[in-house]
Amino acid sequence: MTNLTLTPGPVERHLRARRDTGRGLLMPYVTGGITPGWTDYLRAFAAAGADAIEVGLPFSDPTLDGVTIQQASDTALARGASTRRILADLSGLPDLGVPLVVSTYYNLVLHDGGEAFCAALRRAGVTGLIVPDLPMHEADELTDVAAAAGIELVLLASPATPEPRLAEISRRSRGFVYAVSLMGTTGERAALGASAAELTTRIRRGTDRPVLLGFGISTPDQAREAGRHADGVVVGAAVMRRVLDGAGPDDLRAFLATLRQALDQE
Amino acid sequence: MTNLTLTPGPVERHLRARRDTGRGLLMPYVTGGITPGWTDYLRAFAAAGADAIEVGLPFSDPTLDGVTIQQASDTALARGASTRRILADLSGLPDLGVPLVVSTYYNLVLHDGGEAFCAALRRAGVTGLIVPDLPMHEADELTDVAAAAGIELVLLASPATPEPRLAEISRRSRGFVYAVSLMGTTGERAALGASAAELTTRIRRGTDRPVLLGFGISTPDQAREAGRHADGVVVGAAVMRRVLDGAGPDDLRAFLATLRQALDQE
Amino acid sequence: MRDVSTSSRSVPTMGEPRALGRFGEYGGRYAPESLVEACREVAEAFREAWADPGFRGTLAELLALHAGRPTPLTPARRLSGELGVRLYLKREDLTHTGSHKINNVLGQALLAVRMGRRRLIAETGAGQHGVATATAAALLGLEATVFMGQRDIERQELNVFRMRMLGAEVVPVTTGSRTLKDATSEAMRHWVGVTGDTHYCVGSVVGPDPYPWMVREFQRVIGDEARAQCAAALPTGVPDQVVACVGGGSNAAGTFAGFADTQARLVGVEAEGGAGAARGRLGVLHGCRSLFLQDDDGQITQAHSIAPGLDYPGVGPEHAHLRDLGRARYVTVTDDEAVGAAIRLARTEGIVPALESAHALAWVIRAADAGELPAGSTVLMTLSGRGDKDISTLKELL
Amino acid sequence: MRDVSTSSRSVPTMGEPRALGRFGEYGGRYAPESLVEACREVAEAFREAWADPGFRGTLAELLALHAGRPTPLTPARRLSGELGVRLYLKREDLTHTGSHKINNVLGQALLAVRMGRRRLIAETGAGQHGVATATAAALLGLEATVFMGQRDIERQELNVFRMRMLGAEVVPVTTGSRTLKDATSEAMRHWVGVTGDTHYCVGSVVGPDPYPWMVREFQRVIGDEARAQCAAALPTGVPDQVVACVGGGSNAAGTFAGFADTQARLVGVEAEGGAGAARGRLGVLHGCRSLFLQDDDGQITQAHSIAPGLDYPGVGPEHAHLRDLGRARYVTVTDDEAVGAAIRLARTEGIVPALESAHALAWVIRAADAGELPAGSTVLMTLSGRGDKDISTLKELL
Ligand SMILES: Cc1ncc(COP(=O)(O)O)c(C=O)c1O
Ligand SMILES: Cc1ncc(COP(=O)(O)O)c(C=O)c1O
Repeated sequence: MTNLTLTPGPVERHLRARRDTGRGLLMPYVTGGITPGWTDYLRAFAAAGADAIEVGLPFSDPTLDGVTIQQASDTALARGASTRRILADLSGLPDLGVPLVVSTYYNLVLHDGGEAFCAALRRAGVTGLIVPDLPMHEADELTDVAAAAGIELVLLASPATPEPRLAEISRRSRGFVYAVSLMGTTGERAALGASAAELTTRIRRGTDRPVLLGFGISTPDQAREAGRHADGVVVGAAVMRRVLDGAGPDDLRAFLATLRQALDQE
Repeated sequence: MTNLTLTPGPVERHLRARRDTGRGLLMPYVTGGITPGWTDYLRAFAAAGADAIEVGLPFSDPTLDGVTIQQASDTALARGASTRRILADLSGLPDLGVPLVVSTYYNLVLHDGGEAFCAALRRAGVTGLIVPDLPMHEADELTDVAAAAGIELVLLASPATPEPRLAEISRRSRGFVYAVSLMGTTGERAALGASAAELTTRIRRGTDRPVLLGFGISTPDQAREAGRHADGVVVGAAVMRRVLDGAGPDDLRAFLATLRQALDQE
Repeated sequence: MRDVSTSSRSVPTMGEPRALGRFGEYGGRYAPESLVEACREVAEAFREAWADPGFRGTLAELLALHAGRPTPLTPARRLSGELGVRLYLKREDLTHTGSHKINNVLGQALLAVRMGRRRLIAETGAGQHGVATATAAALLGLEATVFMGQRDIERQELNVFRMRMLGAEVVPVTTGSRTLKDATSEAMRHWVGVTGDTHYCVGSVVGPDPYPWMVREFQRVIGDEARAQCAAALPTGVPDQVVACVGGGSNAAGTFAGFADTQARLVGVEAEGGAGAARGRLGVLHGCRSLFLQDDDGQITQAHSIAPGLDYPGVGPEHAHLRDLGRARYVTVTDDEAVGAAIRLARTEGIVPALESAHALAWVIRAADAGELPAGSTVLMTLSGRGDKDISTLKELL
Repeated sequence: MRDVSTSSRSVPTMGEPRALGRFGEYGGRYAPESLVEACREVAEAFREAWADPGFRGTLAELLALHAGRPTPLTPARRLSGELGVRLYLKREDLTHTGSHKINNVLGQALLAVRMGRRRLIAETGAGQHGVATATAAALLGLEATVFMGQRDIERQELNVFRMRMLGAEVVPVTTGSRTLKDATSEAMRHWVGVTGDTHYCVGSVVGPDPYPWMVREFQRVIGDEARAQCAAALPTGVPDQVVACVGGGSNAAGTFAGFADTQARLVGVEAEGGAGAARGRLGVLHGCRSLFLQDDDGQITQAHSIAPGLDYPGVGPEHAHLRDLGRARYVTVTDDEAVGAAIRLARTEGIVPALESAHALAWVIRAADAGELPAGSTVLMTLSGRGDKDISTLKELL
């Protein structure tokens, strides 16, 4: 059974601390191995004021991702990306001052086995883990295994999640609660859905753990609006579309700076 | 009911008379309306020593004909041939000194009605009729109607015809008995089948009416051999192939002369 | 609406034909002398077999275990609602190989075995009868040769390959209109040469005696089953209308046979361009006296239908007789109406019918819309086959 | 030959899954959080419906009247003679739309109506599940959208048009291998956005709980019917071997369910290039924990099979469990063996099987030839579908 009395881990402590200064949190995403020098994106993210960085381990069948991240995954895999190589790349990085959170599909975790997988993450300096196809009721074992390895397993909450379950997710999630802003896949959207505010409010009723809104947040305006409800945002497809279009670390740094600014204005 | 006590009609009398001189009988066939001056073929036939002439009324669905006569029928129909026109053409002919026998499928007879059809034949100088898809057991009515109009309805006998029926056909046939030399459609063949001799012998057991062998007889040699068993031959496809290939009346006259000669040698 | 004088007349219809295979003035055995004996043998063998419970039992078993009989009677609920009638479909599309043709073919193939034949020949239009023949031949270890018009070969590619896959030889017929009529002529021509070891498996209620009678008897299973199913499913026991499409007329004959002695009105639906019963005149073709489309000179004209199985200029002799008696009536629908009906059935009932069968439905729809079928009347329609074979035709159209 | 230790073991297999939809260590509900509630609703609705005689009655009626159940058990007499075994075929090819997929789809469509959904979505490989879904949707007045890999769209043209004719929207999937796996991913992605009014009609015993269980229960009718038919037809009552092809594994699961508590040996036959059960390793895909083909990095590899319905790199979780238990075994056959078996069945029994089903037969032939099936042993094989859809594939090959 998951030990519910654990004290917060480093990711949560870091995010809480930043939030408590009144800062809107920003967690940009990059698909690991997407370009030869892909870790430069991480440096750029940190420099642009990211509060945490999400690194995707590409999977052959990203069933919860829209076209942009599907394409990014395919590109990275075609370049030979794998869990092992991506973690090796991360190991070579200096401390960026913000927590690294890996996200991937459960098959890649199972492939190595939860213990080995989490140990490898930890060795690479990763402290958080997001597994979008491992919902709360299947996550107990990995939560414990991860915790034992020093990894915080983040759970996702969705607008469709009904009441008692939502509180349970908020309680059992580690690091932060990943609030899925809308009923859909990842990918840029024209506007933030009403469901985002609603869901955040509902989550907040049960926890004071940081809540980051993700899925579809693509523009400074959307980030600003999301920041009004949640503690911060995850920005994935909007980053990856630029990367796929050839944008380099500096371009991304500039883009993230606009998001940072939007969050800070709030 | 067919009046079985009728005395022979002109076709039969003519053929009997010729046969009784020891002559092998020759009945060439032409598809009516096959060329603009198609009746010239009839003159050529007579001149070449035909003992009777068969004129086919082309039908859209010649189910008992092989490719040559199918093609001849199609050609004639495409030229606008019809019962009416063909008979009109025949009406214009002088007496050729040999009986004219029309052959066609039963649908064309039914179309005008047996009585009108036979009357029209008679008016055109025709005295015999062959309807290959009107077998003996369906032929009573037409036999009588034809007889009343002065037309002899020839019945066909086949190698497959069993015994009591064969005698019946021989008895009921008028003009002559048409012995189908083989189990097949009309069309040229490499050799005369054994069934030809056998069938002729069987027919002869029951009648002294003239017996002509038809279907597949294409060469002088075959005619000569057929003449050994039967009273004569019908030659259709071998004539029509030449006509379709462009042979004129003189060419056909020459061809028929070879058959005449072969029959006479016997 | 109901024509009492017709429907209440009690005629002993759809029994055995009279002598010489006559249905009224139609039928007969107008075969070339070379085929007369072969026809007689088939007639004799059929008569014996049909009286033999052993033969019937074997056939019934094949129909059940191999062909999937009985077929259901499906209430077409959504379409019925739209039309304001109660429409029931006799589902011959669910038989093995996808049409009613298999009923007849299994019967004839079994008869061929009984007669010591080692080979079947057949003509085919839509290819359904050819596929059924190839199937029965494979099942019973016979050889099969199927004659098919070149034009039909082109529009029914799927079935051509199915036949070949089943081991049958498919012979393209390039004469005449290159459709069913010519394929039939060619099969007859071929049969003359091989009667000794080959059975000609005619595909509809046409041809020389005993075919029209025999094929109707082999298809009677449709009507017999439907009669019993209607008795169980319909409040009235017997439907008001019994409807089937008519090419040669075998699915209609088999269906009608189950209802000939009832008050049900019988409706045969022909293709506008192949309306032998509705618009043919007396003639003889392919061995029988019946109604055929002809020109002023007595030449058989070419039929034209989007449904290859209805693309035949004549109709079986018993239908001609039923028409004369007034026991059945024969109506026509256009290609467009048939295609529309096919789509409508697909969208309302999830059934893509053969274009042949869609003709029957098109009439039901038209008659219901026109008020010719009183609201609430019950209609039994034989869905003679499934539409898979027509998909490429439809695809080009839609 | 008989492995007594395995076959006599009495395990309570193929009942309800354990908590969280587990079959042994497999199964579960590994759905994104956005779909968890939708899955729960389906599970709850299914559990209630399945316990409701009204629902069961309506479904049974649809299966009988619309889909043509029961399907026959056909003794394959000529092929049995050649092989020296007694082979019986459970004829799912005779169902409406031509494969066992309709059994499941009618169940789920009825459930969707019960849940107040107005629309069905589905993934399809061979197109059979798509056609079945489009059919059920038309029949029950629902909308339907079918996701299909671009590669499958190309090789199953006929089915694509059938779906459209039935009123369904067909969405081409151009990602990944452009086959079933990718179509499934795309359907799941789409479902996330429309759970409120749309039921995801999964086509095999895969996906998150309750699908593997529910689909097996809807397919159980195959095994239940076959069990009763074997009891009546076989001297031994129960066949020695029960064989079915395995893509996701629904026809096999439905068949096996009828025989799980007997001495019959259960054999699942996979495509050589899609052998999830025979050669997969533990993983999670499309919502469930099971066996999947993967590379050394844990990426799912692309399956390759001439049979689009077997072109899936995984297998349903219950099969993984049956394999672990030793209750069923899983074997593979090559494309060539399957094609050969299809032709052989066509030529000996007059049945052109779906290439998927031909895999099951290919194993029977191989095992009989190799003496693995003792002479005279009885084999029940589920013929999951008819081969019409594969004709163009075969045509290119032959
Ligand atoms: C499905 C279907 N229905 C009907 C017909 C027409 O035949 P019949 O009028 O003999 O029933 C055919 C002929 O091929 C057919 O395939
Ligand atoms: C005819 C047929 N058989 C088998 C399958 C494989 O599915 P399953 O393994 O779920 O029975 C399919 C899938 O499309 C199919 O169409």
